[in-house]
Amino acid sequence: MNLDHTLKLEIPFEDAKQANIAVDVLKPDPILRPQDFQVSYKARDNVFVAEFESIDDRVLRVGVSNVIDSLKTIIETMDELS
Amino acid sequence: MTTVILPQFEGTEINIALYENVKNSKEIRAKIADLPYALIDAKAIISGEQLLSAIHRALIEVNYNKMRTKSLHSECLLCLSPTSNIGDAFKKFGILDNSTSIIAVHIGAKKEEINYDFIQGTCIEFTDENLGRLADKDYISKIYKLEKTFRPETNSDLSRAVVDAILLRGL
Amino acid sequence: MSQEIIDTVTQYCTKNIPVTLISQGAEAAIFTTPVHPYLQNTNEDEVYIIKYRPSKKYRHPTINKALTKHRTLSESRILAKLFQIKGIKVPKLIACDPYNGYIWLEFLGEDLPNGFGFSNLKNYLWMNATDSYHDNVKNTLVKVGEQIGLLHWNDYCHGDLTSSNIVLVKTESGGTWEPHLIDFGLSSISNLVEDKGVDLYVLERAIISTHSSFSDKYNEWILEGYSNIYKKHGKAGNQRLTEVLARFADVRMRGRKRSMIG
Amino acid sequence: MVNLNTIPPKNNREYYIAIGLEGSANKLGVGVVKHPRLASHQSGDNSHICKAEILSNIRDTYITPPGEGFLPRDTARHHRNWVTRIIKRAIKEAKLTDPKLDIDVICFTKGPGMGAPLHSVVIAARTISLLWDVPLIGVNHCVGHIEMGREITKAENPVVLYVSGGNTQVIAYSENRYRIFGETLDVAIGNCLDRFARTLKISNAPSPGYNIEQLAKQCKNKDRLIQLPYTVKGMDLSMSGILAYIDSLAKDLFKENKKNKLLFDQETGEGLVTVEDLCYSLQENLFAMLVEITERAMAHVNASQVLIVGGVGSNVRLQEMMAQMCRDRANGRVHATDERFCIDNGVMIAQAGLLQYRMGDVIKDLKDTVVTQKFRTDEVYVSWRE
Repeated sequence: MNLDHTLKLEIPFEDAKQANIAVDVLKPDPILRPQDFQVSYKARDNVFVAEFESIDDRVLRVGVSNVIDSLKTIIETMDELS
Repeated sequence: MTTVILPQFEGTEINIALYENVKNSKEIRAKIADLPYALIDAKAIISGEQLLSAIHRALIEVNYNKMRTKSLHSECLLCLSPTSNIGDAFKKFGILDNSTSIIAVHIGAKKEEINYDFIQGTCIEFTDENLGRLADKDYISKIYKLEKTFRPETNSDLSRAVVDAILLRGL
Repeated sequence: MSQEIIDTVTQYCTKNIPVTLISQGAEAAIFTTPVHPYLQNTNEDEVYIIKYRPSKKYRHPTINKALTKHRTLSESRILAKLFQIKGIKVPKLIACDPYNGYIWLEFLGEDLPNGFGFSNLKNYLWMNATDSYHDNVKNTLVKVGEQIGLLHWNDYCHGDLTSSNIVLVKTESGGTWEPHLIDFGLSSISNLVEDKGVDLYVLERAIISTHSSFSDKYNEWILEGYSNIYKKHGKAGNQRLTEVLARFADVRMRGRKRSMIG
Repeated sequence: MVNLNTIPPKNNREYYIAIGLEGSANKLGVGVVKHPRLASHQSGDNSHICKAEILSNIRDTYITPPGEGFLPRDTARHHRNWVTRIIKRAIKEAKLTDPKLDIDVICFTKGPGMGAPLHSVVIAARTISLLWDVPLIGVNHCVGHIEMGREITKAENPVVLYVSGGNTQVIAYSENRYRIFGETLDVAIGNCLDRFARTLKISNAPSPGYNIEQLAKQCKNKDRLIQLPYTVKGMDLSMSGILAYIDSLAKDLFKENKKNKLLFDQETGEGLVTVEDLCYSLQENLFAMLVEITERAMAHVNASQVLIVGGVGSNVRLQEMMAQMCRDRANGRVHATDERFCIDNGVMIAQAGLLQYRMGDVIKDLKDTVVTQKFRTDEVYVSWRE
């Protein structure tokens, strides 16, 4: 099946260092079903960019929502503990 | 006649007599309820070990568990048996009208107080040799339901298997 | 605790049956006595084993009672069953009191020469450590393997195979040793390859940990004897052997234990 | 030769500081621990006397309503909601002014445990590691319990009984591994108690096991034990059958199924058994099994000490039974820690992680921080012991 359901997420951070940290924190975890869902992270200056591809809406929604959950922790940690 | 005292139960004297060529089995059976003995058909006994292990077990049951029958003597017959059915034990180990060799066991009295006059036969020594001669080994294998594949090479192997069955009965 | 156990056993056995404590495990204490419970002892060197399972104070009395009875019986039952299997060598059961947790057994083995101690496999291998590859050692270990093979072939598992739970008895001709398995306290009837694999692994570990310098050869000989038994049963035997050995390798790989979830 | 001073403390200090993050089940814990750098640690096996100072030990437990267990997703959400706040409190309580400079190493639970909660915590751990430029160490949860227990009790080489919601193991050290001598073949002891508590619909606060323990204490028929299966297999044990059976008894009790002879007098219809009796019998039976396998392992490795760790380890009845067994075994000793350390916490992760760190073991690539639900105790190479 094609991974033709896609979403691109761009989140501006305070600076490039923070955006890069977000990328580094999210990158290590493996995708459970790579045939159904793919994600890539990168930082463009201070903007964090995540690109998602999936076989259907539902899988896409679940995957994106998990990443957003993690991002919330990352951002809160940066705010509170920098 | 042999007197045995088990070291663990020294207050209890056990007297055992072995008779062959017994002629009055039918008569004995008629009054068996009044005779304070365990009367056993010797064809079902391969060794002294077999009989004594059953007596030992009977004393353990009576001392540490409970008496299932009405006397130590009937308890002995039950303990000889591989099953817990008392009627069945009497049928397999008790004497029949045509029994010709008999073991009479008395538990709990002094040798001098016991008489075996009611048995008309030849009193012989209670030894493994005599027992082995009088025993019906096929009968024993059958009543103890030994493994079909188990082929005892010696009387002592057969005795060991039988002792195992006695120790484990009903447990 | 030991003294308490000795007192209990002494009281139970009465003064007519003197007892000597020879070992105390987690579950049972082992004593010897020169007195047979119901037969006249004709040989004054003869001794018998009394195995006693003490009640545990930490355990509720109801559980104690049920366990003592059940375990005493289960060990006796296994010994009785094994005796009727041709070729298997185990100690003879003499008497059993499941209400108080006692088993009387035949004493097997003897003292090894030159102070090497009792003739269990462990001491025997130590005695022969200077000449480990001797034919006699091989012969003995192959026979050990055969005993375990027979046990497993008949769907029994020992549950605690160590080199101290294998006792060597001198053959009547005197030249060689006949291995006997003892201590069936953890044994069970089982047709699971897993249980057999674990049995083999536990023994292999025991051999490696106590006789490490020669353990490779030792284990090889034990497996040779083990395989002999299975191979006697033709195609079916070979197939079951392959299954057991594969599982044994598997158990060894994961170090006995399956993977666990947190 | 073990040298616990392989890596020097930061900034030429004479002490190490580690922060530990734990969230493998329903407890979220963060703790800070301090080790002085001692000459006695230069050589020899002294990893149980680090003279550790606990600077803070903060915990928040996700508690579910009676009759409900905790699900991974909800637990992960709880941890995400609290993790930064708890870290902040732990640092504040430890009086660390600048974590970047003060902390030598950040320790987190790598596993075993529930995937989603573990993951939610490691995200925070990675973030602070990158923000502060402090190295990370992944810790095996079980090893964390063991090392904390050894440090608190000073038990040098005990047999360890690890009893929690997810684990039931008897462990002993040998040749640089904590080896599992016995374990559950099915459900864990804590899980068994939790599930029974759910059947009884009793409160999950502070923990279901604690409430079963309190009910068991109130049992008025202690001499009439309800017989349950006793399933010890060598050094392993099985509990699912016991749980199924006692569950069915509890259900019959609630339904007032008068046909059940064990629960109701067949003539008068009077109840014979109470919930308290069930709790008492369940505990007596399960704990007797645990103590028995522990004793077997002790006999096996010839040990005289026992250390009980894990949440169920704070049960006083279990400690009592274990103590009795140890007393009867030629003056053995039992060590148990109190609920601050028995129950999952961050300090234990910091303690085990710091030992690992001091031996020179740090994570160099964030790829190695991926958490794992399955992580056996004996997979860890225990470099800090002889």
